[in-house]
Amino acid sequence: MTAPAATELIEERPARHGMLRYAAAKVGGALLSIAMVIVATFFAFRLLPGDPVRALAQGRNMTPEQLDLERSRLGLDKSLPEQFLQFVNQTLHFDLGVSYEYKRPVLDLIGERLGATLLLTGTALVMAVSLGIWQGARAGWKPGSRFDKFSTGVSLVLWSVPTFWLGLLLLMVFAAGVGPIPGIFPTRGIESVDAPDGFGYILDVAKHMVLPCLTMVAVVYAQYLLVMRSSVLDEVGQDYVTTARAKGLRDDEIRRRHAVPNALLPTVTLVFMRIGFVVGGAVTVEAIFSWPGLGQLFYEAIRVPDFTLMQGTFLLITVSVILMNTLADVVYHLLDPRVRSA
Amino acid sequence: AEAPASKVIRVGATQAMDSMNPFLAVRLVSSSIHRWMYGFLTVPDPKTLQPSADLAESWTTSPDGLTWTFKIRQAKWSDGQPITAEDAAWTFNKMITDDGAKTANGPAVENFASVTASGQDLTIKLKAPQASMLDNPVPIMPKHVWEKVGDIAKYEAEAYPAVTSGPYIAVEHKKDQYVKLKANPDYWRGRPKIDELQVIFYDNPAAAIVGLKKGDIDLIGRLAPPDFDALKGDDNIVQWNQQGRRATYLQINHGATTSDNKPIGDGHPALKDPRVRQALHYAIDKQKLVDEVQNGLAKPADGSIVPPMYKDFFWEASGDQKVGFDVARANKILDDAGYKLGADGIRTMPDGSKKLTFRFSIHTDAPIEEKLAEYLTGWFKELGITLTTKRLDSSKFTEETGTTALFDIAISGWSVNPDPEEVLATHLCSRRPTASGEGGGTESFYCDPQYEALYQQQLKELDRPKRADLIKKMTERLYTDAPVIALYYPNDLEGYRKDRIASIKPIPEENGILYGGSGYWPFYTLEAVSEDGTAAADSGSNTGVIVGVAGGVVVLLAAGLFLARRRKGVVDDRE
Amino acid sequence: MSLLELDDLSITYRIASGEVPAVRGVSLSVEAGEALGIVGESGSGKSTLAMSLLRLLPKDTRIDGRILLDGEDVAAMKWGRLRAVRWAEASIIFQGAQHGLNPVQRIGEQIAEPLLVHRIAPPEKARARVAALLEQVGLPAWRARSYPHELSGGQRQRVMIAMALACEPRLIVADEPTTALDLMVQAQVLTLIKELIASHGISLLMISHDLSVLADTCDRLAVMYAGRVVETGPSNGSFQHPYSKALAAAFPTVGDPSSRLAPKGLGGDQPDPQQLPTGCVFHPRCPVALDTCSTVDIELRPAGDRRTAACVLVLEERC
Amino acid sequence: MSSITWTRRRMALGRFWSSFRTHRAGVIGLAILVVAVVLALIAPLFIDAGVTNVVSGTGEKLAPPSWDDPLGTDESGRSVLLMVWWGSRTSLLIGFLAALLSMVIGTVLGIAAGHFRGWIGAVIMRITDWFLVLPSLVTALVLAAILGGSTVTIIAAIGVTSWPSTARLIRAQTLAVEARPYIERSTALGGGHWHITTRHVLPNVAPLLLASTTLEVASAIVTESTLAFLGVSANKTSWGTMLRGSYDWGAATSGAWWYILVPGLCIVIVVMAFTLCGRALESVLNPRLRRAV
Amino acid sequence: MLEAKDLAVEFSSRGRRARAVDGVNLSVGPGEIVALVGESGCGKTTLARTLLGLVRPTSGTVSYDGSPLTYRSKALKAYRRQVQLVLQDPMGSLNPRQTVYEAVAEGPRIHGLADEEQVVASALARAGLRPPERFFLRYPHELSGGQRQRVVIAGALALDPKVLIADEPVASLDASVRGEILALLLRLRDELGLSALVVTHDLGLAWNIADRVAVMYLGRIVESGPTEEVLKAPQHPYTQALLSVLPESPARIVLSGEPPDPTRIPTGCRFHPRCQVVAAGNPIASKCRSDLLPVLPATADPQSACHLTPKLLG
Ligand SMILES: Nc1ncnc2c1ncn2[C@@H]1O[C@H](COP(=O)(O)OP(=O)(O)OP(=O)(O)O)[C@@H](O)[C@H]1O
Ligand SMILES: Nc1ncnc2c1ncn2[C@@H]1O[C@H](COP(=O)(O)OP(=O)(O)OP(=O)(O)O)[C@@H](O)[C@H]1O
Ligand SMILES: [Mg+2]
Ligand SMILES: [Mg+2]
Repeated sequence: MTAPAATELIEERPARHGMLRYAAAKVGGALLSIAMVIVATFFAFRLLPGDPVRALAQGRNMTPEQLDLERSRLGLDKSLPEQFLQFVNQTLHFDLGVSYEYKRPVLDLIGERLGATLLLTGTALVMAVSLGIWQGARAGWKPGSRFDKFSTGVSLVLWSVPTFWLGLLLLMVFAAGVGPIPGIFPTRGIESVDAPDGFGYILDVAKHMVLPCLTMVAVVYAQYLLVMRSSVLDEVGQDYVTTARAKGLRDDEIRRRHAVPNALLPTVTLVFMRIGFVVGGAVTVEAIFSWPGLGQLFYEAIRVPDFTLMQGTFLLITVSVILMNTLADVVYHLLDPRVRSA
Repeated sequence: AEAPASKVIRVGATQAMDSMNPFLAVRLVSSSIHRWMYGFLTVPDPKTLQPSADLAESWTTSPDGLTWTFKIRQAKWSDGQPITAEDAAWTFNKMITDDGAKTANGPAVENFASVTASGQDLTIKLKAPQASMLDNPVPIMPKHVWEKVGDIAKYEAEAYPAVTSGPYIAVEHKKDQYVKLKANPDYWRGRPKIDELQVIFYDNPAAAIVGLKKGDIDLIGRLAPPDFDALKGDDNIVQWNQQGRRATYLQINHGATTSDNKPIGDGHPALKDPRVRQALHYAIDKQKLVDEVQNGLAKPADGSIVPPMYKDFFWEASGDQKVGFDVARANKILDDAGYKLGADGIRTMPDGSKKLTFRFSIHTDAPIEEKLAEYLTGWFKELGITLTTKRLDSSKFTEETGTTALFDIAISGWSVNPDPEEVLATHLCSRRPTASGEGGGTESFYCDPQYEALYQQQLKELDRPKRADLIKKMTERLYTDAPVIALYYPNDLEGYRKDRIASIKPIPEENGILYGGSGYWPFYTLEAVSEDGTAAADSGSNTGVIVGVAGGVVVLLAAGLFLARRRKGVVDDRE
Repeated sequence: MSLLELDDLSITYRIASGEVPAVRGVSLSVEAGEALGIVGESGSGKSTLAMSLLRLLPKDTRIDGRILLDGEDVAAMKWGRLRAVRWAEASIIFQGAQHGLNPVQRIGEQIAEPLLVHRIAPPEKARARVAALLEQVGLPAWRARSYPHELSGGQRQRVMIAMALACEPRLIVADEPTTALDLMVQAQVLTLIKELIASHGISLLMISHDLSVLADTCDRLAVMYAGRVVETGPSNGSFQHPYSKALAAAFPTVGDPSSRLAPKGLGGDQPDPQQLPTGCVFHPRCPVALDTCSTVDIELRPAGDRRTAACVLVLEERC
Repeated sequence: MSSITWTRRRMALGRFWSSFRTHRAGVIGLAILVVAVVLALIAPLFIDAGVTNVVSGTGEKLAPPSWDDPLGTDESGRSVLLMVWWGSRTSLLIGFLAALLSMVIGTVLGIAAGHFRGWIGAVIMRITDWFLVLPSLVTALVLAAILGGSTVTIIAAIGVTSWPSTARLIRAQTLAVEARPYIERSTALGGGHWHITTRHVLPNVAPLLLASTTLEVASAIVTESTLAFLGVSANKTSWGTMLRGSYDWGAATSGAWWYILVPGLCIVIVVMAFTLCGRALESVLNPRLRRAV
Repeated sequence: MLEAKDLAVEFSSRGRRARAVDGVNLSVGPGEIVALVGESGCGKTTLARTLLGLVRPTSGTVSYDGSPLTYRSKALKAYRRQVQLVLQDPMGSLNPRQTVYEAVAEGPRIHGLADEEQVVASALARAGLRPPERFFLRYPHELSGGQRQRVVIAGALALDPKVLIADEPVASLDASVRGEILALLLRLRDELGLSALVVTHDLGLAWNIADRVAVMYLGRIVESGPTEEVLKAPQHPYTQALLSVLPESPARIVLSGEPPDPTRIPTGCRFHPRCQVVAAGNPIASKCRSDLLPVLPATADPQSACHLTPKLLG
């Protein structure tokens, strides 16, 4: 009655090489993006008004010979295509030029401040993402509940607050102290001058991180909450959720085991896609709290303005954001079985 | 780690160190710190500000003023090596021979023909006589340490403890955060009275004020007027308000020319007319500017670019010469000069060719200049002159107001050294740029024979009172001819905690400044309030513990809440 | 005692614009080992009925009447008891096989999940059980490590069936298990269901809008229209209610000359559940409606041969 | 017939309004917006740019709120109330125009990327993705720094850096619309690219666009203030420049809380209002989210 | 009238080439209704779309009235006045933001027909929506499924086409409504002389309305002929299997496995891996595995592409 399962027998395991090709395409795309950044940076900064050599002099008196010397040292006496090639070549060799202000290689300056920025943005990002995802999952699971209304409301208010303003207020309230609130938090920096060693040092840094971190988290976490909320909301009505319920699972089990993993994956891409936003926030937060990081360096570069430094920081920030994105994309594809071999 | 009795003073700075290498550092904070660390040939006398002995015990000049011989003091570097003339000679020769080493103080050795040493004697031969020879701003570096450095231009000098000859030894530097200096026990004048001096960097001036009020820092200099006012009412804080070394003035494009006297730029023709400049001068209510822009913490300028702090050189207009705020008179001057008021309320050139519309160039990101512009615009409007504000970033600003002369009126200001020669030189013909835009450094594109002559005279005049007279004449010339119009001399505004700092001597000792002054005097003479050396550190670690505990509690509470909710979730199942 | 008994069951959804009576006074029963089919147009309340059996409807839905599962009132169960009943006593195969499975969980885990939740098997034994279940539905055991998207529609539906069998429930509810599937695959799945039901002695409640699917699989059929059962009877008899007749005519028999080049259908629109017509809800579309039909609502009445129908004409023929 | 069409349109609007009305937060947001916009528009009837003029600022410096100056004064004795009122014009203008710019760029590119598959779409997507990952504030800052500060450059800097998310949204929506069979039907009827994009795609993305523009205005206002704080501003009084002023003139340390709080709260309230309104619009207009509310 | 000759369509999917349509000859005569039946994924929709010029064939030609179709946009536009499309999902085929009037008027507007309102009214009336004015201003969501499908048909009729290609026109409709739409198609054929190609997987539908049936398997037509002959006396094992799973059939032949995918077309007879006759150990099975079958020509006579057919016939 039933014909033999011919196709069933010749069935083979799903192939995995699609992943490699995907990763290759993504990396290729990222390289293209980086190339675009380099080209755009070159031309944008060449459009700048003014003579970079004179800017380098910062108003000090220089003889024509000195100026010419500087010019040829910077390769500015060459034609535009030559300059471009030189720029690309240097950039590819991680030579981002010498800061006007500091007279030191931009890369060194960045290197010195990278750690602080990574510490701050990394911590803030992890906190914001976990807080946002946790609250978003709960809020989306029971839309319209008191928890939902409260957390969405709070996050929306914070979302509307300019970062620097919130930072200033927090500084004035919790570092300076207002009325009965003692100013227990430090006013600046990443560590005390007389920070103790060992565990005490960690505690000291943690104390310094509280306010800047809080500022960044407060402003940023709303978007994660909202994205997570709506993707969980999308899952709530799905048939597999009903199936899970019919299987006799508890409500929170369904949320944790089924809805959240499904909702998480699209959220994660968005998280990484908006990393640039967090980095942008770091510029103001670091300026307010005198945090010795990249954002502060960039802010300083803008105020001076120190164009090589600005250009270098911009390049670095952009390229690392692009790389993060690519990484996230690839990892996401590794993690999500739906797209893994599709 | 420190013994409990150690006396630590913390100084706040709203600028971070750009480099620990004195050959490269240009920021004020850096040169201050280097002044505390290294000896110079001479140092301004704390009372008179006249050059006095520092590393150079004594000196002689040859009659032609071209050869200077300094006798270097018998003292020791902080690592125990003796200080010799070799060190000084090495320092200067390095700057003469190595372009990288010129970055910070290049001009100071420009006039040097040769520098030689023998034992403790240092001989400097000049290309031309130089009156400011004794105000040499170059710190003397230990040759035995620095000669090992390969490329000075790339050297960060982050080796600690640093080898120094001044009152303090840098022992730690965290970039953008702080510098720690220890007292130099072997300092030849004697050990400073405190043990440690820390300089802490703030990005955010408001945070620095908070820091001072909280006791995170003990002293902060160079305050903006509002920040200074914010210190009012705190019993523990001394508000230090003294005449400053700075003048704020307007630079007027009165017909800019290049060094070969060709016109350059696009300045408004009306400004070539001294009467128009005069009228503008009359239309400025300097007192009001002082009150509103500087919160009253400045002195209206009735002189020119040399501030009253330098009593010897300060010149002030009086009587008829003095230009006061008098809009009616300003209008009359313009009327008389034939600048007729148009129907739209704007004056035109006597030949009717052009309206009197001036641009006012200021820096971006400079609130005080912004405010100044708003006031000037208001007053000039009453003269029938339109002023539009043009914001420029600093490189563009330097270029347009110093080289290409693409401006009408620009803001300007100069911090004047005890010897005002350099600021006076900025108004010399020779400082004008060449036709190709090279060179420069002029503050006004000024080129006046009378002024030039006076400058040459003072250069050669080694008798101080006579030289002072010449300098006063120069400033008078600037005042009356008005290529620049001085607005006010901002006060030096600082604050320090008297519960931490027992005494500090300003420079000059009478009504002087504390931070950013030339020489190390204030910070060498600094005395801490004794009993309370570690209070700040203690409270710091206490709050640390509090925060730690509080953080732990918060985490526990959150975890508890989470668990509670989960348990509740079991009950609160959904349908 | 019937395995499942619905007694005058009414289900009303509450939405912003008012109430939607999706099921109105349905009484049905499924005996042990019996296969009951429910057929009806889209929106007639079939899925609503199925979901109510395990109380899977939204919280604010109003349920009147009684649902007795093995004699126990589902509505009165405590949460713990309900969870224990779910899947262990009755399991559901949902309509869209592609959506009923969690896309990011391996199939094996999903099949094992009810085993673990109901503590039927410890984790180490669960794996063997999953393999056995997969084999039962004709899938190789290594498929347990696949993700749903790696399977075809028919295979996924087999997984759903395996999952439904996991706890060896006494009742399986299959809500349109083959609708999204292709003709041949549909035949495969139906054959499988039939075999499994027969070999395990499980009761089946199968829902479809396609009469031909049910006719073959079920012993008895119930036809629903606008939230009502309008006819019940053995699956091999001929229909009495005009709606059932129209439904049957819509699926022509290939080779039957009467339907060649003469498609038959029913005019008019389905009623809006929020504005049901008066009297017999079918009367606006009924080809044989009488005047009284617009005023008199007809209950199910016997129509011979273990058959009941809710139509005036049925009664008249009988009498 | 056109009158009937009009009636139908009005009914559709009525339906839209009645479902919008159920979003309480959205209605509150809308009310605030209307008040803010009306106030900004009528400001010239009562005050003029003179309120921002320092020479005529007569009050005491940094005076706390009083009867004369209900929200206190700033560092030059100008009334903070009048300043925020006048400044709202610049803030809102920048917000609206930047959002408009970003919307136009985003829509054109988004529809093009979604409609033209193949290399055109791929290239546009590449560019979009590239702009999307650029840290927008940093880029805007660099752009504004390069172009120099003025209202136009600020608008351009914000607009040019904020369009990619709109473009992505529009592209996704275009793809969704183009996957619908009625596009196929339209092609089968003989419709070309222009017909399909303007007749089918655009009307279908328009509502979502409205919602996203509303949200965009909110973020443009915040970005303007951040740029102002970082020293790049239009030469006019706006809420951002006021905040910068309060920072520059030590309002925080001198305890002039009104000078910091008032412009900041204005931003928060208006941005919040835009956000609420935009979210409500989104959930009314986007069926995918509709069931969620 | 409408004729496909050696039509082949390839897609590249995931780096592999999928031959969705792999050599099809098919014609639709004037006033004829042809049903194209087959399992999911066998290429029915692709074929229909290719016939409309929505997809360009990899090889082969589509010709209308004897002249081959060219793919310049002008020629396509003209062609599409003659040949029209009706899709499976009437809700999806109507733009939810357009009224019925706008939806029906879209074709006339694109082609710039005069007297738009008149054209729309008559098209609606012919599609059985009477009086047409009552429907002008309705939106799709205010209509029932059957009415929507009528609007779609009216939209096609507004251009006065000669051929209608209907891709699963009733698959998404409720059983009770389905008869009505099919009746409408028959009536249009009778009244307007419209030809139609109806794509479906439902053999009952073919029986209901088609004059001719073509059975498709994996991109090829494997059997075709007059409806009565194909459905009552199927020659190809595949057609036999399809018919056997209908409820009324006495013995079921349930083919196992899924329809194979068009990226990997088996050699020989493309049906052989699933063929019940091959599986039963028919002696010529080896031939089925290796020997290619000819492509069936576009004739109206009953024919089937199977190595067994001559024997079975004989
Ligand atoms: N969650 C709900 N809220 C409100 N009304 C609902 C809900 N679910 C279903 N309905 C309505 O209840 C009626 C019955 O729906 P149900 O899903 O039970 O029909 P069905 O017979 O399963 O239809 P189908 O064959 O299309 O699956 C319909 O009118 C539907 O619109
Ligand atoms: N645009 C496309 N790109 C790639 N592959 C396609 C495309 N369209 C169709 N195919 C493939 O071509 C094959 C035939 O598809 P088609 O839609 O024509 O089948 P069908 O017979 O209409 O199926 P159904 O009954 O499910 O509608 C399928 O395997 C499908 O995956
Ligand atoms: Mg259903
Ligand atoms: Mg199809």
